[in-house]
Amino acid sequence: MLEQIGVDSIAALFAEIPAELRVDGTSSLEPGTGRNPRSEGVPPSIVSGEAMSEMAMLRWMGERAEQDAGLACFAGAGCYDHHVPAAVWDIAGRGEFMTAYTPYQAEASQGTLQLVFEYQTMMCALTAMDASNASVYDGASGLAEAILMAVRKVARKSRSRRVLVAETLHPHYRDAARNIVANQGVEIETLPMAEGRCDLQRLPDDGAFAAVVLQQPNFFGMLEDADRLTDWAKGQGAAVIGVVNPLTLSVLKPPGQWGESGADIACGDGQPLGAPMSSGGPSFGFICAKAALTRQLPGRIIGQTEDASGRIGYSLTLQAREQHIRRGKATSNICTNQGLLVTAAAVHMALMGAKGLAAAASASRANTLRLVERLTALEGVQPLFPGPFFHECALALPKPVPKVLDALLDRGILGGVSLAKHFPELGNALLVCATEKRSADEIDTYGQALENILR
Amino acid sequence: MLEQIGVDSIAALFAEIPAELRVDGTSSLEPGTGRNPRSEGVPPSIVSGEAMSEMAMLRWMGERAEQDAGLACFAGAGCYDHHVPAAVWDIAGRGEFMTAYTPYQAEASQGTLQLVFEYQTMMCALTAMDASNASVYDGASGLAEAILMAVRKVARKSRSRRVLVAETLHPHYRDAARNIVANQGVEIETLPMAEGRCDLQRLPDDGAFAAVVLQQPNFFGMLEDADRLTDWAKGQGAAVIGVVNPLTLSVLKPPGQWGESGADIACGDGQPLGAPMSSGGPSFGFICAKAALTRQLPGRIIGQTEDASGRIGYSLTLQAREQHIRRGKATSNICTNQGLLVTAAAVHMALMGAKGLAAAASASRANTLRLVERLTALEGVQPLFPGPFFHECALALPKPVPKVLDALLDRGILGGVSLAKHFPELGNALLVCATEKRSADEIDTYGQALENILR
Amino acid sequence: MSTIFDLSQAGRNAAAQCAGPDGAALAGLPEAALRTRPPELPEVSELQAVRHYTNLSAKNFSIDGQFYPLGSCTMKYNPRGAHRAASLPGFLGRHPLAPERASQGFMECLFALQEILKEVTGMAAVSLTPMAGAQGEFAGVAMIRAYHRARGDLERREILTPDAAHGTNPATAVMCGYTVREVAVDGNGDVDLDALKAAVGPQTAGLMMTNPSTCGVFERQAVQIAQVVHDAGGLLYYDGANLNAILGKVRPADMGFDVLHLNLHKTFATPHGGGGPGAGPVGVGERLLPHLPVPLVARDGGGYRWLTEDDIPGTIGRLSAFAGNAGILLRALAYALMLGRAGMDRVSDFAVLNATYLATRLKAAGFDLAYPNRAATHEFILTLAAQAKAHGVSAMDFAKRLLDFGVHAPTTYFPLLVPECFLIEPTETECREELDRFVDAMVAIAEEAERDPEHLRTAPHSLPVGRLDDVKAARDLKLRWMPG
Amino acid sequence: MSTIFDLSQAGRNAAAQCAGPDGAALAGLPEAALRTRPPELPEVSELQAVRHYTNLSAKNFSIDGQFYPLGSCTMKYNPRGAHRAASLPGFLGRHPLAPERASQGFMECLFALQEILKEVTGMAAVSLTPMAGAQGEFAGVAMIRAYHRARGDLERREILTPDAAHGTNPATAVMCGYTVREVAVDGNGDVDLDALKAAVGPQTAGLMMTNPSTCGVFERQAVQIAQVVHDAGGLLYYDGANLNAILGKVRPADMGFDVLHLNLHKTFATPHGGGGPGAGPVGVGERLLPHLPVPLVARDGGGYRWLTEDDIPGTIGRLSAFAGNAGILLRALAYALMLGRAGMDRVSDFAVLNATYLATRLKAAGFDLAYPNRAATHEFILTLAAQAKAHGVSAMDFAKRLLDFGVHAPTTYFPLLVPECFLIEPTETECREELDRFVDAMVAIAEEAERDPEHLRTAPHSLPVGRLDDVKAARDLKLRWMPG
Ligand SMILES: Cc1ncc(COP(=O)(O)O)c(C=O)c1O
Ligand SMILES: Cc1ncc(COP(=O)(O)O)c(C=O)c1O
Repeated sequence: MLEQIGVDSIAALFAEIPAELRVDGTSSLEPGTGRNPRSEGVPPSIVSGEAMSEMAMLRWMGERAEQDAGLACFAGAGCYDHHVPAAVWDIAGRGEFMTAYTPYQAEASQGTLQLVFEYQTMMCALTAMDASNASVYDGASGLAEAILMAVRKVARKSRSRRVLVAETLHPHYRDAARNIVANQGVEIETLPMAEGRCDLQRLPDDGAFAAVVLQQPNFFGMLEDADRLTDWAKGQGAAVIGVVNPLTLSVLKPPGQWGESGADIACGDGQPLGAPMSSGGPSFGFICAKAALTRQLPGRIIGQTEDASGRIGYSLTLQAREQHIRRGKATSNICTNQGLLVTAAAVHMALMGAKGLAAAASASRANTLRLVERLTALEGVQPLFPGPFFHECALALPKPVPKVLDALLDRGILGGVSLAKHFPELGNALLVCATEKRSADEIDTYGQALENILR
Repeated sequence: MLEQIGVDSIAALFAEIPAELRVDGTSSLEPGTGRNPRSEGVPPSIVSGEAMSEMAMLRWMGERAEQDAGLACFAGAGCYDHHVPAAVWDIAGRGEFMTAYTPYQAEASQGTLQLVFEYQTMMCALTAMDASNASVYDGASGLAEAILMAVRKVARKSRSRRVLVAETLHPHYRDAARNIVANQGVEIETLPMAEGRCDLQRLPDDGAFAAVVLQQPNFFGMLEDADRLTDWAKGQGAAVIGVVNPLTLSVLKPPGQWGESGADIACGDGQPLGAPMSSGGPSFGFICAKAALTRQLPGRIIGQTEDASGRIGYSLTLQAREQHIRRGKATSNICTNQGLLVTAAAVHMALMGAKGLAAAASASRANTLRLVERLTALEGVQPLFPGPFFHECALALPKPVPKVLDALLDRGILGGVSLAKHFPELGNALLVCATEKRSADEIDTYGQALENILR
Repeated sequence: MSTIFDLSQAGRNAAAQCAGPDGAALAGLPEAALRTRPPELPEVSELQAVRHYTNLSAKNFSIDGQFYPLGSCTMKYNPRGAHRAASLPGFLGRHPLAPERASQGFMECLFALQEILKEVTGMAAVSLTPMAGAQGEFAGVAMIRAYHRARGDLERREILTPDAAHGTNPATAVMCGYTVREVAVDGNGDVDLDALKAAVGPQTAGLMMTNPSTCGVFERQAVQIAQVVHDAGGLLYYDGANLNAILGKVRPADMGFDVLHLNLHKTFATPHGGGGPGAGPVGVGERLLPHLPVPLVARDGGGYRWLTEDDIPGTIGRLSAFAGNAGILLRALAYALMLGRAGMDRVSDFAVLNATYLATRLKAAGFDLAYPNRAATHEFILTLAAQAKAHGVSAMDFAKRLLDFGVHAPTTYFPLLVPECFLIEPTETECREELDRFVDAMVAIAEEAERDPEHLRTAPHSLPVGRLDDVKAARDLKLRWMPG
Repeated sequence: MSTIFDLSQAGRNAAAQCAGPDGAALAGLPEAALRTRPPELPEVSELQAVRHYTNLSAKNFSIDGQFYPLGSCTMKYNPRGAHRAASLPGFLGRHPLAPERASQGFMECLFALQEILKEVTGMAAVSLTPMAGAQGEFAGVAMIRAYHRARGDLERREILTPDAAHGTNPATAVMCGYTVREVAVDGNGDVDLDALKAAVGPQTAGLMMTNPSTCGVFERQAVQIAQVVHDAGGLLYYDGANLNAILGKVRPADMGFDVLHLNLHKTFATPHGGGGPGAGPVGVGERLLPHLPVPLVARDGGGYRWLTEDDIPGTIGRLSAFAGNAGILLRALAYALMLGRAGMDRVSDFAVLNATYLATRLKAAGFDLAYPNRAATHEFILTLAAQAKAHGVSAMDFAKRLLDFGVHAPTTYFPLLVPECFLIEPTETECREELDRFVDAMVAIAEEAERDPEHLRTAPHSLPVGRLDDVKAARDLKLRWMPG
């Protein structure tokens, strides 16, 4: 090949790089000092920089994976240990899906395109919305995109850049959304809570908000009065953004039907639809909207069309919203999204059907009820709020939560999520969740363990 | 559907089954007695006969799988813990390979057919033989088929039904082969061993055998003098059957080149080529033969051919050897074979190449050398035989082996295979193997553990 | 398409798979034991291997892609969950010779499967070790042989089979050292009882039979047949390949069978893998208990242990290096657990419903059933003799043309006694829409046979290759790739 | 092909996936919170779902099946081993909020990756949390903003980009509240330094730039550009999408960049998944250390701990619910481990060798390079303007026709400043034979363009659909399936 090119070494191919910038390989990046740039805190095998065979790499990483494994998971808080049918990743992992690129060449990408079209349809069915995009990064960053949509469009009249966010929203969602939208001068304000739900007594009525953000079930697993909140918000001229768990929508009222006219945007994290927990990522964020907001959606959208002989096909559409066409005027800078997780989600929903999703959601609630019953039978353990909760529940413990969690770890139990950092005012508060995967034995073991720890 | 058929219940479809034979479902198989036929020794979840969801089934089986897991494996004896590249089963597990049937409809099965054709080529390259079939069940039953081939063809002149089998052959192979061929009046006799190898001093010379069976490396991991044994056997008019480990053929002399004119048949188990240990199955048996024996091969064989427009294609060939055509006159009764494992093996060989296989074989030998060195440094532990061994080694221990193995289990080590049952005359003998997957740490841990146990 | 050898370039490799010590590890081995030149395996990158085999796979029909109404072969959907279960690292990583103490989880699974299979067949005991149906047959017939021998009854040299029997039946009998005598099947697919009576005698070791038979009908005289053979001192072998037709409806033991095999890869769940693997457990009645092949799992106190030659001295012994196709057995157990008892009964319900529906619709569409007076079971036979006569198109032509419709062809020319036959088994996992599509394709092809028979005779037209020349394959034998 | 909704039949389901308690679990919930009708999801059997999506998948091009010379997108082979590593049950099963004590294995992996990325870029610190390149850009520009703000420098409202920049660069700047000013690129693909000097000023927050640039050439004035921008008080952003071209050859830090993102899904290993996911870690020099997005992993005594807002008070904060696309980060680490340092250097060797070879051969075959005086990097640009003029065929027509040859089209019409352009990146994992096949296909199409341009204009001809009507898609919006 070098001969055809007409050079005599690979090094010659890099001749245009100014000599003073050249380094001689990643292996000698701190020339002169003799110091290995990867030293402190890194295992020797990595410091050395020797290539590992696939086998050696899998052993090394396998040891680390093993180190953290084997806990019975009672943590939720936005990431759930649901069963994923074996077929889901057998299909999503097929090279044709996994190693394809973004379907810019539609004719060579009908597999992905039709699948995402079907996914969009399913998400619209779950949320009772008119349009869905093909995913954003995750639920939290997706909320930022939803807020920007609302600010751009719905609030054109009011010109308000203020957004009211329920205090009962996942605090990480609030943080991420704020961190993103603040750069565009959007201000996030808080709708206060009472007893773990939005405080209906303290709803502002000055009509100054571009959008109101509700989560259902909320961060504490509680069910908000979504109808009333929606009607109130719309009465104020604000757009309503519902942050929802798509699995629970198999049994809960969809945002599109909240109140008189429904929320304007539904968004959330798709993790409960076929994605393993995987330390929180990759999963995917979804955004669905009422028709009026379709053109405000960020990211890719698939539409149905035809070829010259009338055969139905699918292609990326409304690309004029996107960065590769509209550059600085795009609805978002998103490019790479979370396509493969959407693939898994579509297969997951097709396999589970409405019936399977409802069964998983109901079983998760049943298990959480059983867990709460078991734990609150212990002295000093109580539900923090009167309810109703869906499949997560905040509990008050008689001891500091981090210590309890630590002691539970010793017994192989991930006992939930401490609320100490984000809600110190709630005292020794622990958020628990038992999905359909938790067995009666595991729930019992948890009860027993906690009993011993609190004793 | 019932309406179209013209009956009013599914039960009506079974009307031709005589009433007195009918049972009413597997659920009431012991009518009258009220006894549940699955009671003793079966877990309650199985006794109940309730359908499990996929999730519940995976939990149940997962608990059982977990129960036996996590040992560092130093056992070989015909089944080896080699690394399988991740791509192997990602490909072999594709629905197109995994859920296809036997390629009887060639035009709709070119994927499987070409792959097996490539596999046959690779096996011929490894063994230095002219033809390979598309697999038999496993190495042991394959040996029986090889013996029958030899008896049918090679020994036509001598009409002998006596077969001489090296004492150093895997005893399970000898047993299985005998159990199978004895029904056709074939007699298995033993070529005795000395110091763990065929005793060259005690080779019979009465020319009465239809075939001689050698294993290389043999059951004890030792290298036989295959050249000399082959020449001697052929001098006696016997066919030579080499039982070989295909991985070691990456570095060892192939049976087709043993002695002056090579063995006549090479067979063995394909497990080291991409199959996980999986309790010994499924793996696959391979049989390769010199051209003169091609038509004696049992099972399926793929050949290259063409369609009407000259395009190359592949199809099952020489089917007149097979049971579905020749019925009672077939070369074997085999029908279903071990196709998927052959798929994995072909991908495995393509990925590893000669270089990768040789690396795995050499690393296994290096690790076994290291292990033997470590263990024989302990007092009373010695190699049982002077060598040369390849990647397994028989050791003499100063204590009864089963007890030692038991104590090793307590330390998470599967320490090898006891030879007590099949070779009681060898005393406290243990067969060990350390594949390329065993780390230096694991080998050291084994040494340490054995030191403590023997102390 | 290129072969992997065409892609090969000297010196190329998948580096991440080639780590290991250099030749030093081989020092000390006798020169004569070593290879002089490395084997000529392909030299390709990991990408090349993955791409080559991915693209090859696309040239296959498979259940995941197509309807596959292959009679006798039971090409149904096998739940991915069963595959997942058998692929659990704890199962895949178990060494076959691990001590019992470190094998209790695995052995509990095998024991549970033994019990479930006993229950569905009504047999007294089950050994899981045979690695496919044919090896199950071998084990069964070898047990019959061992039984007669143990009784000193050495003159029984013959095994009977219906002439419609699957090829493995006679082949097995021969492998077990028997001669085969075939018994005719009558015009309704039942065994000719008079012919059977004439055939039995003191030379009869036993009879092998499938029920529903390979004619796709239920052998109604099963009990009488058993009587005749038993009276002659022979034993009855049940070929369980078609058990999915009668699960929960009738048990082979109740029909008088002494021994049977099950094709777990048909009735239970195992994808066929392009030819295998399968598993063919054998079940026996009391008489053959002493001869079961080893190993088996027994319950022992609080745990499980292996039964070997020491426990069953009359055993026909082991038939494989270890304990059979363990991974397939685990799939079957997973499948049984997901079905539960009630689900097991539904297997035969739906298998027979689907076949009967298809037979009804095809008949209504003008096709000839081979046994029009009989009820379909899980499968049924169509004869295309009329089409062959009228238009000069064979069942093979029909079969090849079906491939163009994206449907795998049914089993053709088996059983041989029905001319131009299609043995059709839709299985219980296909839905009605798929069956209707098949009828539509058959009707379209039948019309085409009138209009343009040559188009059938040269089919398929839309697959990677056209009709392949089998004669050439056998005449100009090319069994491996050669350079140039 | 039918949609999954067309296959749906009321009441059908995959029974093994539908276990669970009945409605009782929902008792006690307020009526108003519940759904009145179940969502209209497909009702299909497990077989139907598996078959449908298997067959759909066959309608995709993919790296596992085809060569994909997509400039800027780096469609290379990603070793299956990396996927396997990230799919280890211990990683997949880890809850993101598991306490540090139960997360040391995972955190060690992240820490190791941080260190490796620091080394290859020369930056002072790396935060792994951004979930794709564009989010990395966002994080980077948000840090630039935070930097200026922290210094009370509030008047910097503008971000500069070359006019050839990727669309995400200007879009990101706007998302961060900046206006964008584009700077021209000269005829050799370098930034016009005079134009840059004219553009910078007290309003300049920073400049975003890729190197090798999107023109497929190495920006030789990188150091001068840095000088100009720094002198004006702005910071330098390096868009690392093309890092695979210079791994081990030059480090962004040495070119003067203050902040960068890496597309792990390009330079490191992640299959593109039909659109994602990816990961876009950011690296910073000393100046931006106080603003890194959280969480990060730090070494602490014998273990690892998370750095959060408490540790980095000036942080731009978290950008996702948890810690980014952990699974993608693990793939990148696995890839880096398998390559080792020397392998990492070979990535750029082979990426550039392959591109240069392809450019050389295409040029020899008569195609026009957009920058004929420049060396190719890991990618290069072809302009088909001559062909367009002579035969009325566009780059799009060429692209669609390539699909018929089983080759994915290169990136077309980007960068926009080159007319009728193909941005071609063969990547380091393709072999020479594949490159040669691409040249053959291009030559064949060029000949066809002369002979039968209409055949190009109506391409593709051999795919599941012909050229699709994008205008109709946008005009008659159908964004979801509707019955009937
Ligand atoms: C009726 C019958 N018996 C026996 C067999 C043999 O079973 P196997 O292929 O598992 O060896 C088959 C397989 O097709 C069969 O259909
Ligand atoms: C030059 C360049 N910059 C930025 C990006 C955006 O990266 P991502 O798609 O990961 O968001 C891309 C992706 O194509 C790119 O090519």
